[in-house]
Amino acid sequence: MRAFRILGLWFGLFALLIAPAIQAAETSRPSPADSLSPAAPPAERWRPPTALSAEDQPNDNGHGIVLDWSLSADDAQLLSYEIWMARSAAAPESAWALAGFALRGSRTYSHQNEEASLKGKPNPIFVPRGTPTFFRVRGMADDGSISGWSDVASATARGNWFHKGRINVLLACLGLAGATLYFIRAARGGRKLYIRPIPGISAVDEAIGRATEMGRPILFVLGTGTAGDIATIAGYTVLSRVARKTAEYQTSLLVPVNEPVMMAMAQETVSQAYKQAGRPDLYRPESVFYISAMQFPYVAAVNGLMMREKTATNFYMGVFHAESLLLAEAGSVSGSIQISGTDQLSQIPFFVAATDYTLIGEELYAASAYLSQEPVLMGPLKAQDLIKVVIMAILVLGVIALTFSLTASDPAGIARIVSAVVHAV
Amino acid sequence: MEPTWGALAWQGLAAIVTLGIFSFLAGDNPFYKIIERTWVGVTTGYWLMLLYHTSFHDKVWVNIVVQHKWWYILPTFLGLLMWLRLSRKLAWISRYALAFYIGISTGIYIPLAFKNFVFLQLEGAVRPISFDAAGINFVIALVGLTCSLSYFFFSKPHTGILGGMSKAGILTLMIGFGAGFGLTVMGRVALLVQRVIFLRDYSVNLFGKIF
Amino acid sequence: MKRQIPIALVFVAGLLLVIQFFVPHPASEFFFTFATDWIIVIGILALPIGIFSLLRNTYMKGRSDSKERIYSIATFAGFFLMVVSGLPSGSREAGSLHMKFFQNLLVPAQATLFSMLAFYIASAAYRAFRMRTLLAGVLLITAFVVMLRLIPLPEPLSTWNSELVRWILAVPNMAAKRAIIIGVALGAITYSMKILLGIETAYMGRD
Amino acid sequence: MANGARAEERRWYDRLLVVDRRWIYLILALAVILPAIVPFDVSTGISTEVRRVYGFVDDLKPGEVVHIAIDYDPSTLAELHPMTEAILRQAFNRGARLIFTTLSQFGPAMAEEMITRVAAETGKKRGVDYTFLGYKPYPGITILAMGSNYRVPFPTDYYGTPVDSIPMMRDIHNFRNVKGVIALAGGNVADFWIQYGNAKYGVPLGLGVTGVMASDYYPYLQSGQIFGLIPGMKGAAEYELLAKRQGQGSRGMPYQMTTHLVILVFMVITNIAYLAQRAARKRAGEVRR
Repeated sequence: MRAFRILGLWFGLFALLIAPAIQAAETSRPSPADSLSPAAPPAERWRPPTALSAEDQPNDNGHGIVLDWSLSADDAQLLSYEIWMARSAAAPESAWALAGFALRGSRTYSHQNEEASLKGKPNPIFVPRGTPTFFRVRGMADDGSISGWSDVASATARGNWFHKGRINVLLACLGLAGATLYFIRAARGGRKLYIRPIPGISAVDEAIGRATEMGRPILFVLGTGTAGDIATIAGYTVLSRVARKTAEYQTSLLVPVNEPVMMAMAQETVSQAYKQAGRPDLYRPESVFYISAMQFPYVAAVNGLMMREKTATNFYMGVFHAESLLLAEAGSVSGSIQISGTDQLSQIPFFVAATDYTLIGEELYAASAYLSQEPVLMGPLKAQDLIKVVIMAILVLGVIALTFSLTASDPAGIARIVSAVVHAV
Repeated sequence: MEPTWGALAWQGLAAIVTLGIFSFLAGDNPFYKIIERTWVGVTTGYWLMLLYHTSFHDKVWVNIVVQHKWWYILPTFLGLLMWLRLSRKLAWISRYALAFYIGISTGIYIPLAFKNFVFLQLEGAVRPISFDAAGINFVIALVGLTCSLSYFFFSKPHTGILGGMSKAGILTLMIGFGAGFGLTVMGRVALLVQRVIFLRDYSVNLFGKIF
Repeated sequence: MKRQIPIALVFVAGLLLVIQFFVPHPASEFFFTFATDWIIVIGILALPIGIFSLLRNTYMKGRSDSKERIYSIATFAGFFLMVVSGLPSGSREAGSLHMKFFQNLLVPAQATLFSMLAFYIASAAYRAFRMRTLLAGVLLITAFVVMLRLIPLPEPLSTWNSELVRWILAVPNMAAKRAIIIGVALGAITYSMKILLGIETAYMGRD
Repeated sequence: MANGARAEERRWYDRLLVVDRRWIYLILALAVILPAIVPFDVSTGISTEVRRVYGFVDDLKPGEVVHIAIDYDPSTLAELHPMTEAILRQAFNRGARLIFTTLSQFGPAMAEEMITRVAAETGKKRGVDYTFLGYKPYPGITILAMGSNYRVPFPTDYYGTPVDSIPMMRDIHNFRNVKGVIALAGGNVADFWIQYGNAKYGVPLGLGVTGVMASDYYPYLQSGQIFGLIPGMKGAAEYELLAKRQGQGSRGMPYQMTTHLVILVFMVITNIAYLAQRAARKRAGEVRR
């Protein structure tokens, strides 16, 4: 997701700062055709690999071929196999290009290339879709001597409509979706669902109450992700709850954002929350405002805001990067109560250390269910826990099964683990 | 090499900015505030021009006007709908654009997260136990992982066995957080040292030029 | 009409992209690129409303409060300076006025704010790392041990310490990281499903 | 909290616990400025893994060939440049001949700058004492190919000179002709060197990596797949200490040491104060009861 944001800023930065480096790299890189041809014709000393066959590579977009062959009789003397390709079986020697290497002892190689041209010149190792590509293989030893050629094999690459290697993901998606729907139905049907308290979220109401007593505003930061990051969307949910409370208590709310689309979504969230609280008249669109799309000026401005507006309670919910601690420390200087939640692994330690309550990773997503206590929202949580049990079972059973399948062939292993444990103790 | 007055002036701007931002450590003050507000303005202008010259040009102008990929008119139209937010009455129309934005983002995320975060992590974690010190560490890590996962159970009260496991889990998590915190210091200090050295070099250059 | 259709659109767009993941065919690749471009294009075209929001707020502040005026002028000046200097097509080359401001204002400001984390880490360590509870103690001791590796210690303490740090990073730290990654992924996936199914629509106005 | 605040006099620990954080900033600032004003050396203990890389280079005889792979880019420059420089200087001074490559896309310009600078300072000639072959994509394949013959992936060097016409490369074909490879890597290129360079061709391999990466590579040290390891800026500082020539690694260490020390002392002080306060409150509580 973050790729979209990076496209803007980092592309520009890269172009400016590192363009000379790229250029140097580009000029130093000759085209593959001349880079991969050995200097002098080497001696042909070894017996060739045999029975070469080629097939369309499955599960791809139609630019890959899989080769299989039988080892050369001199495999032990070789270093590796060279895979060469051409557009026709009868192509002249100069039209063959080296497509890749496979180590001694390997019987298969898959070649994939999607770039039809390189710097204006046709790419000799490009695999076109729908027309046949021809391959041959030879062995090479470490002194540069080579084997004879294998026979030529050919295949036509085609695009596939289903990626068989992703069946596990498909099953996981269907499983989770099925479990989610099942538990939602069960919950609607009156099944009692439990949800464990999440400390940071139980503190929300109290924190809003405090701001009201002190007559100071509440600050809600949605982070520096994009509007479509799941963590940001989870942030809107908490924001919605906070906004409804501030509407009831008539406390003022400040939501500085760093992305225009995020601003639009946050405005929708807050205005609806005020409507639900029955105070649409109190809603001011200016309370959700854009500052800067770049991370650090945004932080500088929010830090200034905390100091000048003396915010009583700060929420940080969403995607955070290096700014986590910058915000949290400035907030603590201004004496605010702070509640944070993020899915960013590297920033959780700083939030844990510097804010009063932290929703650790997954807790941020569970917050919405806890806040509403609605069965429809709690059902999916149950499904999520179910998948977690499955994962833990896979972990433990998988390790045990793998270990036993190995120890079966190595009976001394059990004795060794015992002695190792004794040794360690 | 002797720096020119022009270069010194530009570096002087950089030095003033550096000091202005640092001054926030002493508390909010007008110096910081003026730097902060200028910075926000400059960034916004910079960002606008960056997107205009790169993204807008490449994704909208080139696609529609140069390459005649007329189907790019669709997202462009949706993007323009966002401008209706400036009107209180018509703001809701922009929800159509937001809907696509959210739908596409989440749709991409679901299978990718399963593949990259769940299956790849599982692949890394499921290994046979070897019968040596590394094997013992592996078992400890496995127990730590299982317990930490159980801390994130939401639909069961954390009592009994689950309670014990989740306690061990949060302990493991805390060790991880402590290590994360401790590891980061070195990189941040290196950045600070760079700033200090910049200021020192600048003052050396400046006074060298004056005297 | 105001909410049902957008929610249906979320579902359709999301489902199509989930399906896309399982289809390696070039047609599906084309669809993927096009879909991601939608996000980029919407993002770019939304920028003016963001800038409008910023400039309006800045203007209002400057008009209502004479003490704020000078700061508002600074924001406007910075903005127009960059826009005017950035309009010519050659303005993105090194050495242009536009890039000089980028290099000497934006970059140092960014680096300085980033480097202030060193101070904040110190103060966070002072305030937060107290042995209030067992958990706080564990956090504190781990951070202490990891930071200690940069302090010259007499042997064999130094070796012990580096062995310990290595173990912490490779074993419990790794376990914790994995657990959070898996947990976050599951939470986010379930959350995404709630979004697609129209259960979670706070961003569109229903809590 | 309320109990303590009601005490008539604020004791030392109470004051320490609510100290204005500007004092903390000030002390940290002093810790950063101090090494800039009063230079001093940090005598870090030298770990065996760094010592082994140093020993490898130190044992080189004039004319022996070492392959140095500069496989990082400007993003990890701060951590890896110091150790690269120290190794280059030492190897050149030993009279060894060096082959350089880079498998990192943004690496070539940065690597070239470093190589020509150090070569000029030690009076070494391109083509005679060293060769910079430049950059190739696909690290795995490139390493495999170099193992068979350097000329396969690099028919010419970085500057376009055919490798066959470079004097020092005349008798060098592949990894069998080099004494070893030292790979300075800022990413997973190090894995490729271990899997292909060492495991397949058996070339002796030493690694230099960033501090964060280091923990992933210690297992290879134990299994003997790499003969030595330099972890991050601290490793570079140790190396410079062995080489008895101060560089950026050891120059950065005093700052790191003072700041880390200050933070650690803060942690100790705050805990002593906290425990003292808690003990005092407990006592007060008991008395009242």
